[in-house]
Amino acid sequence: MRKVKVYITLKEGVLDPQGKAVKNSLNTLDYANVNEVRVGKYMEVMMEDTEELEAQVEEMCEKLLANPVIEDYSYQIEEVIA
Amino acid sequence: MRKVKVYITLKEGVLDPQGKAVKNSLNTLDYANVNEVRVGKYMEVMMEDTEELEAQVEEMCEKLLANPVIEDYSYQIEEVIA
Amino acid sequence: MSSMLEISPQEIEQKRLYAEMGLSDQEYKQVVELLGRRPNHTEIGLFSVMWSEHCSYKNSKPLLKKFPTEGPHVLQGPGEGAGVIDIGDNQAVVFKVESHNHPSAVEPYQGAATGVGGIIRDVFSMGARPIALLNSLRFGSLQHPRIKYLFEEVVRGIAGYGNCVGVPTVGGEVQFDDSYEGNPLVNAMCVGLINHNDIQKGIAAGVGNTVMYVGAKTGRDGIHGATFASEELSEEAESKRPSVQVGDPFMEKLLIEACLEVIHHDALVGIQDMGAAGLTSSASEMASKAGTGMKMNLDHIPQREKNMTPYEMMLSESQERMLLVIEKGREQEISEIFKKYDLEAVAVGEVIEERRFRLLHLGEVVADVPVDALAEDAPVYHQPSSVPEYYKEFQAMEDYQPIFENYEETLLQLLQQPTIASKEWVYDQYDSMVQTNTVVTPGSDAAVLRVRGTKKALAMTTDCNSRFIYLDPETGGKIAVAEAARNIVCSGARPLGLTDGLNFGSPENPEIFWQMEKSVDGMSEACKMLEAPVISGNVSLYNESFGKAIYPTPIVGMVGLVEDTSHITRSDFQRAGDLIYVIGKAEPEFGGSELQGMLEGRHFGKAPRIDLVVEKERQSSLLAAIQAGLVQSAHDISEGGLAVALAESLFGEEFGCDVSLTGNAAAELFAETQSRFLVSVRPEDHEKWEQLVTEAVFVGTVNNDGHYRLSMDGETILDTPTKYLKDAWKGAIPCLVKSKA
Amino acid sequence: MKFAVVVFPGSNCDRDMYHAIKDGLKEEVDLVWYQDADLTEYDAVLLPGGFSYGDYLRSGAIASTSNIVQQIKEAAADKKPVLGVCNGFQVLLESGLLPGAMLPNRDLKFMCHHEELRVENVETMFSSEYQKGGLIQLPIAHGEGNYYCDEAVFQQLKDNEQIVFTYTNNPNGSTGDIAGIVNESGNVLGMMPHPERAVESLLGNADGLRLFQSILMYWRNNHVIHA
Ligand SMILES: Nc1ncnc2c1ncn2[C@@H]1O[C@H](COP(=O)(O)OP(=O)(O)O)[C@@H](O)[C@H]1O
Ligand SMILES: [Mg+2]
Repeated sequence: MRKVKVYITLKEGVLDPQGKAVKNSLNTLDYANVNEVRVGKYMEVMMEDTEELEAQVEEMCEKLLANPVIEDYSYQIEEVIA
Repeated sequence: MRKVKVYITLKEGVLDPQGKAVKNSLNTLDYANVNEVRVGKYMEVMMEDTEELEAQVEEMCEKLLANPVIEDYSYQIEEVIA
Repeated sequence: MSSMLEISPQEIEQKRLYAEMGLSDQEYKQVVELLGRRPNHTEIGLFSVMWSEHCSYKNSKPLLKKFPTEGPHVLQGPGEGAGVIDIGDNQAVVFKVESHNHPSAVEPYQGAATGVGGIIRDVFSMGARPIALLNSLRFGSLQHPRIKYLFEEVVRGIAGYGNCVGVPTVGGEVQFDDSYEGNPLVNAMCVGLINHNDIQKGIAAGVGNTVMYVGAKTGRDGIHGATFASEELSEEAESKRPSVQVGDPFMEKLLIEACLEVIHHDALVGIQDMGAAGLTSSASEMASKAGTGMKMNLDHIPQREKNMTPYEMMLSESQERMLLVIEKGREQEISEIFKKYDLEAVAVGEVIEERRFRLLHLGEVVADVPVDALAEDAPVYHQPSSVPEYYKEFQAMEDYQPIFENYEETLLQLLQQPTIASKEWVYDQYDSMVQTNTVVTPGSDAAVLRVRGTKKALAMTTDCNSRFIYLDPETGGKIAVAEAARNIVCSGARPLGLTDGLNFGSPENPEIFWQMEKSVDGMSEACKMLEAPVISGNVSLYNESFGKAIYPTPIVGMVGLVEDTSHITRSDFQRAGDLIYVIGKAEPEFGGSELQGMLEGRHFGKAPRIDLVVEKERQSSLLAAIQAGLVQSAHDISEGGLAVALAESLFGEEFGCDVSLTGNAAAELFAETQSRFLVSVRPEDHEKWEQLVTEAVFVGTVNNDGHYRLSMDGETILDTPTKYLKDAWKGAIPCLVKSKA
Repeated sequence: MKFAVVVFPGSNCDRDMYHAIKDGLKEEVDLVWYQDADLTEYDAVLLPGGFSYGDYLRSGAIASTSNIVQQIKEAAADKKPVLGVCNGFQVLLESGLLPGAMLPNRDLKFMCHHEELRVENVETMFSSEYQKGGLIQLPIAHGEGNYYCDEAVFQQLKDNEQIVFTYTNNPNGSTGDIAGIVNESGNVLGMMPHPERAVESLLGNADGLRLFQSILMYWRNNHVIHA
């Protein structure tokens, strides 16, 4: 079994209304030193190991998990000790 | 300047309808080896360094970034070389 | 993981573990007597939830009996998932209100969302298609950051769930008062439409028939939620908090469509949603109602988490689950229907003749109790009541008279009181139009939905002025029902019936119980007079935090029938040149008024009087005039008095008006005297109108010049651009929400 | 003319679309469940609003991976009118039938009310019954209707006159005030506002009906006359 950690972030240049709202809230909460916030997704996918796991994860991200028009993705594959 | 990476996940036992829908969709897409998906948030916070940065980040997570009733959080602080 | 099974019956008794679950010593003894032995851990769990106030109404039953629940058109009164009222043409309307106060105080988004989900299930489990949602919300002052957060998240939660399932949220009310600071109220109402022959019952009839489970898997969510909902909110309750229930509106949408398909299948015997106390209440109630028993094998319950104990499974309040009883041998046919929607229907038990509730787990009987003991034999308490000191004081006071200087300033401030201010910030977040039946969207007195394929329409509203009920529960109770009916009538409808959401503090406090008693008395009397029977309802008690109770808040959700869509009437003025009339004379009554709250920072004195005979007469004659086509707009005069009602009627098209009044200026403008209406009429209809509504007094005209102009005894005291007032009224809530206190 | 309304799990404006065609336009229409659909027998394909798959992950994303999308692509390639409204628009974007993507509304809130739109292009099979530059009212109801595309795509949309509707008072932050766009061949329209909610005066607005009438006119001109 593997745990795949997938990180999805908005592409640079794409406006992030959520990030902006979070940043403003932090600033009003008196965290004046916060300059920018970007909000993305973090997924944990538990999957049985296969030979071409990495290729499969890549494909899953392309096909479904991220939208390439606005998002970038990266991932880490971890071993799970049962 | 620091880049703080914040990972927000649903607490164990809390229903994750989104994760379930993504998992089902991946299974229908013929990724039969996907057993579970949990969807959380990933944030990148750019902030000026302070003496008690870690304490501040901790506080920000508790107060705003995560909802402690249903979510857990973790974070990493990275140096940003301008 | 809790190895609850290990706890022995002896331990439960000796360590009084039942007390932690909310049962008293006396109740525990009663359970032992009913069983003829000591209950095991699972069994005591079953009793603790079924005998909680939330499920058994043990403190409120004697009061609920007072409500009139019958009428020629009532097809189903209180007792099932929701009440049903005939609307002709073989169709009926189904509705009910439900509270989700405690969950919303802890996790406002999910608390409100799952409240909406729960009430929708009550309605479609009757076989009805949910066609509309309403809500009634109470919060503390928006000055506090925590309250702002609760308010924003509750609204977002209601929107998140309702919008996704595709049931329009068409109305509601929000009020703000300090008494709700630690204990917000979130009540949701759902209205459904059904054909008579589709009405379902939650019964487990037919020995040998199969019990099927469908929907979301069971997790450890909200275990003991029903008990939790029957306790005061305290620090301790916070830490006892069960794992929060999260709603899945997508699952609910699939369940709606699948269940509405299944009700047309002749193999279906009974269907009920798993609401408070989940599997325990749905299963035991279905059997108890049918006069049967039920056997369930918990190994077959779809489980989301590992190693769940029978106790946990039976007490879980995981959302979006339904229980069905179907004819034996036809499981496959039912499963097929659910399968289309990616839902799995699982056989989990069987209807048995012996009237017992028997649970098996891993080959062992883990609970075996008489089914009626759970659902029927809960104790009933007649709590003592006593007249509160504050009430005596209030009644003894001189009538309060407000002192203020500037009329314009006072009106402007009133329009910005959060309770009066525009709720657009709220309802803009709700999809109010999906299903394309909404004729009158939020913003008028009541929402109106046409009934597709007929000339008919349904009007609906939620109302409760809790300040009046606090001052004088009996009068306030009458007012709550009358005000709801006024809103219905103003829309061109005749009241059909109502659902009530009784939100109070602890019934064990005699003064609170007195509030409950008196408001139910007042409501019942108004229901009788206005011919609006109570067909369903909900009770939420122990709404207290840190020893302080909320204002008594028995919410009224009312539905009315519009006979012809051409009768549909709005509260906005429609045309320049129309004549403005007021029905009902203002009295200098300011106890509990918005003006009093604004000037004094609290409410005291006497509530305004109400004469139900007068109320009924005025409603009837106004409705007759509307049906005769003589009314352009109708608005009830409520919070803020005539001055506010007039402003609200101008806002839609930013009309102007010229109005002249005589008498006591403060009362004429701002008193909240009951049974009053603001109506506009075409000039050419004025004779017929005046003949029909003899009490109506002409006060002025609608014009196009965009100025709110009003004179008192010939002297102009208000001359203000409508737009200026409207901007203040519209901007108040967004401004409060945005400002970071 | 025969319309198909494709129903995904979680669609919730499917019946509204159905009634708009049947009772408003008075043409033939079927609700087609996404799994057992055969779109070849229809003259036009309508993707309704709602929350397919609960809008989980990204709105329209999961629906866009279902098999029926292949059939929708074929219908589009056959030059049949394909209309996606709200969630239907999101499905069209996610499946690549239209360029761009949706972001959460600028104010991060779901919003539901009438908005004023300008009809930018009346030379399409969806808008011929409107007047160029004409102002119409249509309801919106969405939380993620903030249309995004990059500079290059935006330029292309303008150059090819693919922008059909714009907001006069941009409610959600959409690039170029875009409310609705067509593909390059002009037979696939995606729009956030709901024309199917505006087809009868009882509900206060009939401006949407002309959109459906445009489709019908186009079809009659191309089929009935030659038949
Ligand atoms: N929570 C809410 N949800 C939806 N609509 C609301 C809500 N609160 C208020 N509204 C709408 O705003 C309008 C004014 O509400 P309110 O002042 O309570 O009216 P009234 O006093 O006539 O009952 C009504 O149309 C009502 O349905
Ligand atoms: Mg009203």
